[in-house]
Amino acid sequence: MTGITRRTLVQSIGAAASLGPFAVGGAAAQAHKGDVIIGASQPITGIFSFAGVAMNHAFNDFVTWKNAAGGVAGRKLRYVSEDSGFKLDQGVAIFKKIMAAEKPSFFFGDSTPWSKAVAQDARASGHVITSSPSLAGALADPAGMPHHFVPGSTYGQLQEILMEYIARSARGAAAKPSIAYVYSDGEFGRDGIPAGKARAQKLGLNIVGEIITRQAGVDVPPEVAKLRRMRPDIVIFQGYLVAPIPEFVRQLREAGLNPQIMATAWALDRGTYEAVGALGTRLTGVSTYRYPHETADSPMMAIIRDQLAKSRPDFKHVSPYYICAWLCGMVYAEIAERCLKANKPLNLANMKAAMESMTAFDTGGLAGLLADLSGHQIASGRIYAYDPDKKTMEPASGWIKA
Amino acid sequence: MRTAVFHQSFRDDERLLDSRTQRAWMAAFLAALFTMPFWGSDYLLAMACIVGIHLVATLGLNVTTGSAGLISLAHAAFMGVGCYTVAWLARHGWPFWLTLPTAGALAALLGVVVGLPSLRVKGLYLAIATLAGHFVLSFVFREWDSVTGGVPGTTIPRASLFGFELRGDRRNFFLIFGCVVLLALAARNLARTHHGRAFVAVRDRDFSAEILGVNLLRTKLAAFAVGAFYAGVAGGLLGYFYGSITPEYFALTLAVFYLAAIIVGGLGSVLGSVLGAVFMTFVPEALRLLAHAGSQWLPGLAGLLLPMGQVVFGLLIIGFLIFEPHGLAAVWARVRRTFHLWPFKT
Amino acid sequence: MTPTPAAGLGLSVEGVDLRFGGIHALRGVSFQAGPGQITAVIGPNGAGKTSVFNTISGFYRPAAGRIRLGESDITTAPVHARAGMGLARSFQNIALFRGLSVLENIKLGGHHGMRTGLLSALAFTPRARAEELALREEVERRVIDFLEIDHLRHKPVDALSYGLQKRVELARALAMRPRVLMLDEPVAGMNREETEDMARFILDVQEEWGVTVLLVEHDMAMVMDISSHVVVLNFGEVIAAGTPAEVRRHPAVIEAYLGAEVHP
Amino acid sequence: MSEWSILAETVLLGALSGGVMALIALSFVLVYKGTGAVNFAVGEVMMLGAYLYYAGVVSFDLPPWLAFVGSLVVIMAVSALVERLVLRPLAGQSVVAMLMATIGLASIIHGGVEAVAGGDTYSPPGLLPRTPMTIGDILIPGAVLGNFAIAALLILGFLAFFRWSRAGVALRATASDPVTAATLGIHIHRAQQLTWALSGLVGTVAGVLIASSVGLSPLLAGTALAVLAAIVLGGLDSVAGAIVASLIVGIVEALAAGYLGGKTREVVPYIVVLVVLVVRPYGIFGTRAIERL
Repeated sequence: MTGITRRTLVQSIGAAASLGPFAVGGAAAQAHKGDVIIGASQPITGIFSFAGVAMNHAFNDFVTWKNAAGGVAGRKLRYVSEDSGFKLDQGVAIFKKIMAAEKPSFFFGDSTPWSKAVAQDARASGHVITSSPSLAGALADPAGMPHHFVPGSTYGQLQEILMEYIARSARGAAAKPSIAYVYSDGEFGRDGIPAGKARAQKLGLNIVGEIITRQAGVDVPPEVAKLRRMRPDIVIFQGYLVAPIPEFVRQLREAGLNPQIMATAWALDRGTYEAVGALGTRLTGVSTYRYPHETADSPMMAIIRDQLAKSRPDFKHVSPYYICAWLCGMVYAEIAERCLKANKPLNLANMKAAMESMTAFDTGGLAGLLADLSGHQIASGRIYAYDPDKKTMEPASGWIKA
Repeated sequence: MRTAVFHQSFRDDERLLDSRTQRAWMAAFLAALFTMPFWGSDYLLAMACIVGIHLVATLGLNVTTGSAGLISLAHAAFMGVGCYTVAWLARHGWPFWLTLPTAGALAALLGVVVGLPSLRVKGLYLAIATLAGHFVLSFVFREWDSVTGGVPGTTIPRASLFGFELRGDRRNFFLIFGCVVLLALAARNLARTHHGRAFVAVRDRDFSAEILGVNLLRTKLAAFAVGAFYAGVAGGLLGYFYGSITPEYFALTLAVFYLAAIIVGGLGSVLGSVLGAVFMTFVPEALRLLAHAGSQWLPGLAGLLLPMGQVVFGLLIIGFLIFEPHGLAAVWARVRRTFHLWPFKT
Repeated sequence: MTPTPAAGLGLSVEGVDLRFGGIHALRGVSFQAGPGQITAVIGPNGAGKTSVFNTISGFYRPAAGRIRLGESDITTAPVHARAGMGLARSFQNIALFRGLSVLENIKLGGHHGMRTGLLSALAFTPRARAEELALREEVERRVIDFLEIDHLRHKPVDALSYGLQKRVELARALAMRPRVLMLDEPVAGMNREETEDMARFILDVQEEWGVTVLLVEHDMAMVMDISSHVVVLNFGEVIAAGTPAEVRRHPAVIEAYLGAEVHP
Repeated sequence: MSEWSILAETVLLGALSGGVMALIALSFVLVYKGTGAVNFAVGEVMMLGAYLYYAGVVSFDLPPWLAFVGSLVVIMAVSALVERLVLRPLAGQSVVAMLMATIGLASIIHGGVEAVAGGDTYSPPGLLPRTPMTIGDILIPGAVLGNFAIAALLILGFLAFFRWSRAGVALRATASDPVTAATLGIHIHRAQQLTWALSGLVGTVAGVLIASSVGLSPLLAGTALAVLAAIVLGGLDSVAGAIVASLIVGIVEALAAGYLGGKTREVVPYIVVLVVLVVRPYGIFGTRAIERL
């Protein structure tokens, strides 16, 4: 059994084990009076499986931990999830199935198309708050999507925070640094670019060029040739998970260029910063969440580490997806707590009001500052830079609010 | 051997359902279908609506590729054209009974354009030409922001009939299956007329057909147009059902899904389209249920089985191609034949 | 009852030249098929018989020469339009459509005469239904009864014997309401009894419908028996033409078939 | 950099990337010429080969070159098996059936790889040193040069194999007329199996080259579809056509990306395909299929 297969099988078996009892057993398990149910349509399989498996684990572990700590205002949390295979048809069908069978108060989906496709039914049901790993700006919209919130900063805000940091760190320098954008031709890539460019212009930063590529199988050399002509001081990648970033960096260095390499959110996972670090380049970027090794400054991170030690000992790498899902679980629990404490039923109006009342929500350090969810998102983040000695991402700035 | 079926006139011989038992079965089936919203669970309804939408598109592809033998990989793109047309028209206040036919007509027009190479090239070259059609249309979906909403996609206001909004699966169910029955009947009728015969003749030996008086130009383009019309209507129904759509939905894998459906179901027959669409939509579902049922005894099963969805999908295509080229329709016919004179021996 | 079709038309081939790259398949071929008569085109294998047929059908475009159907010049007419002008045809290696039943194959012959549009076909409007039933009536009366194949209607085509398939092909050609009927080796591979049946059908068609028949056939006995005019082709050239009796005695024909006489 | 050297650089980079595309095109054409079927699973076979190579390096700790050879051998065996189990039973069936069989095959390989290796992206080690080369102020990255060199070498090897070796001639004979080839004593089934194996080999080489430069993930298979545009341009049944056309499409894609923006990169080759299919329906070098009546 090859190395890569053993690790993946273990992961997926773990997922299945957690999936099995909850998905089927969930319905059969005797529902306690008024359990607070979190439904989910997770991309356990398909091209987004590494994120889906992590997020599914996170919700399971959060629910186990929260119930052990007394649940929510005396009620138990229950997590019911099924595999969407990252396909819209299946994801929507699962949403309808669990909504019918379990009447959940919270639902976590797998993508932007999913969030938009279930929006009208979710709102019509009047008893569910939805969320998803998508940081698309259109989803953080209290008026248009009253039932939905983004468990982090939107791509646009991440770009704005990045520009703020660039401007701030260049305050002393003679000339403002020139910036080049490289992003993928999809919503994941394009969504934040206009906001980033606008903020750059406001801050007097010079965007020397944009390179748009396919999502995968990118033909790097011609794009690097263009970058060579632009001579950027900073190259910001947006809309990629790992794939072409290391190759871009390798060919830039071979062409004698050594710009600062920046990225956002999901691209700041171990796969990327280690591959780029191996080339001697310090990946820098903005993330809404802290990294797992920062247990000192974040009590919640320590809790996560203990919970993992108990329930999932061989689960070594805690990715930003895991943190995002755990944080999302905390927001769900807090909304439920605020409603139940004021003994208001868990309907859309009350839950929306409760969420928007959470202007200084303590995330136990997962998201640095106290989170303000009135805008249906957590508009803050911090710059992290790769430390080749410690082989981890270390903070390189204070927490910035978008 | 069917007994007690004697026709006095050619009109009877040519009817679609030529015996009382057939008419009874069809009536029972339609009754069960149109009362499903009242006894079906939410989940069943959602799946039924998705199957209905895929069925309309499969019926169309079974005309273009099943009957006329013109391989089309652009079917998903035509569905996109239909969906975006409905989205745009619905936003300008058009009622659904006007947007759906218009969407179908526009998709049919594009079907003719993409079908033009079919006059000069055949077989694999044609498949690649339609593949090119698919990518060009996908590019338009992603870039023409003002109409298609570009990469983030667009929303489609709910269909409404005289102000009565078609929201929720129950109301959409009737809209979808109203179209399914109408278009299935139309496809069945096509096979009874000279157009249907011309399609099959063009598929089997288009040179001989031409000498017998079949105008290849008009017949091949008609095959593309009808297929694209169905895809356009299916796209419109998809828009009303989901309420919002992004370009990623109309991927090449969807076109391959429909090709698999007509092959597994049965090339060239309406029954084949029905069986193919239902079967192929439920393969991932059946796999999920199997994985969950099995996960009690074999915890690892779900982890292994779920990603295997695509493997099973591929195995089905190859299995049917080798062992049952005429698809489920032939299996269905064999089963029906054994029960003709049930319980007596035929 | 639909009106009986108009009488047969004359078909004249005038100086037709046909080349495939280097091969000069037909050299200045000219002959006439008199209206309402049975004309046979004979010649050894590879003489160009099927090439002539394919050129008349429009499948090959001749380098020079003209083909006239009745008064109109159809040399450059589109292939599918010729059926509408009354030119019907059967094929040497049977070209029945496997996807269609016997009845549907025969109905396809009437395709060029149908006027129902695509939309009304989809809706199967009463007009479309009426036209289909009219075609069915005509095909039943004038072709299926005529060729005694009413027991084969709903059978799949490839389930039939070779002889029956040839007869269905003839039926399909007749369903085209032909004015000129081209038969490409209608009795090839048939036994004695089947050949006589087919010969009788061809004669009946010619007599009852007054259709011009152009026949390509190797069965000399049958050809000499039923045709009133024979054209002999060899290496793409017409080497003789005339009544069966004249052609039988023509030296060039004997030499082409039996090889040169060895003069003592 | 002057306008001219930008153009020269873009065209040169496009031609060089066309080299690897020529390998993929060769993989398509080999199967079409040998067995009359277009293998829509070339992308997946390419990806499978790259994964085998990566597994060889990571799990069995083999040096890159040994792992590479290992993956080639395994892929040839797999391809031969596929020909035996999937394609041979379908011999004689319609074009739609053959096409769909390979699409089914692609879906099996794609699902299988995703099930075992998941959706993550890996970066396998490169095979060649990556020293870049500069001509005037044009710079050619090492990876591109290395890939082109291997591709060119392999293609020349194939052309020689087809021209002079006995097996090569036998394959060409089977491709052009299987029946006659069989009568001359060529074992056509084994020849077709060899064609599939060689197609798998060529595909895997391209897969490893691309994976080691752009990263390995199931999405790698998608890059093969773009090559379809090339082989139509070159004509499905002509090896020389496929190679020349791949270079042309490589250049066209580079020019489109360079001057019209990255977004157009994917669609421009297909627009070229539509134009070619209408003007020269069987491609520049393809032979027009003669229909017997």
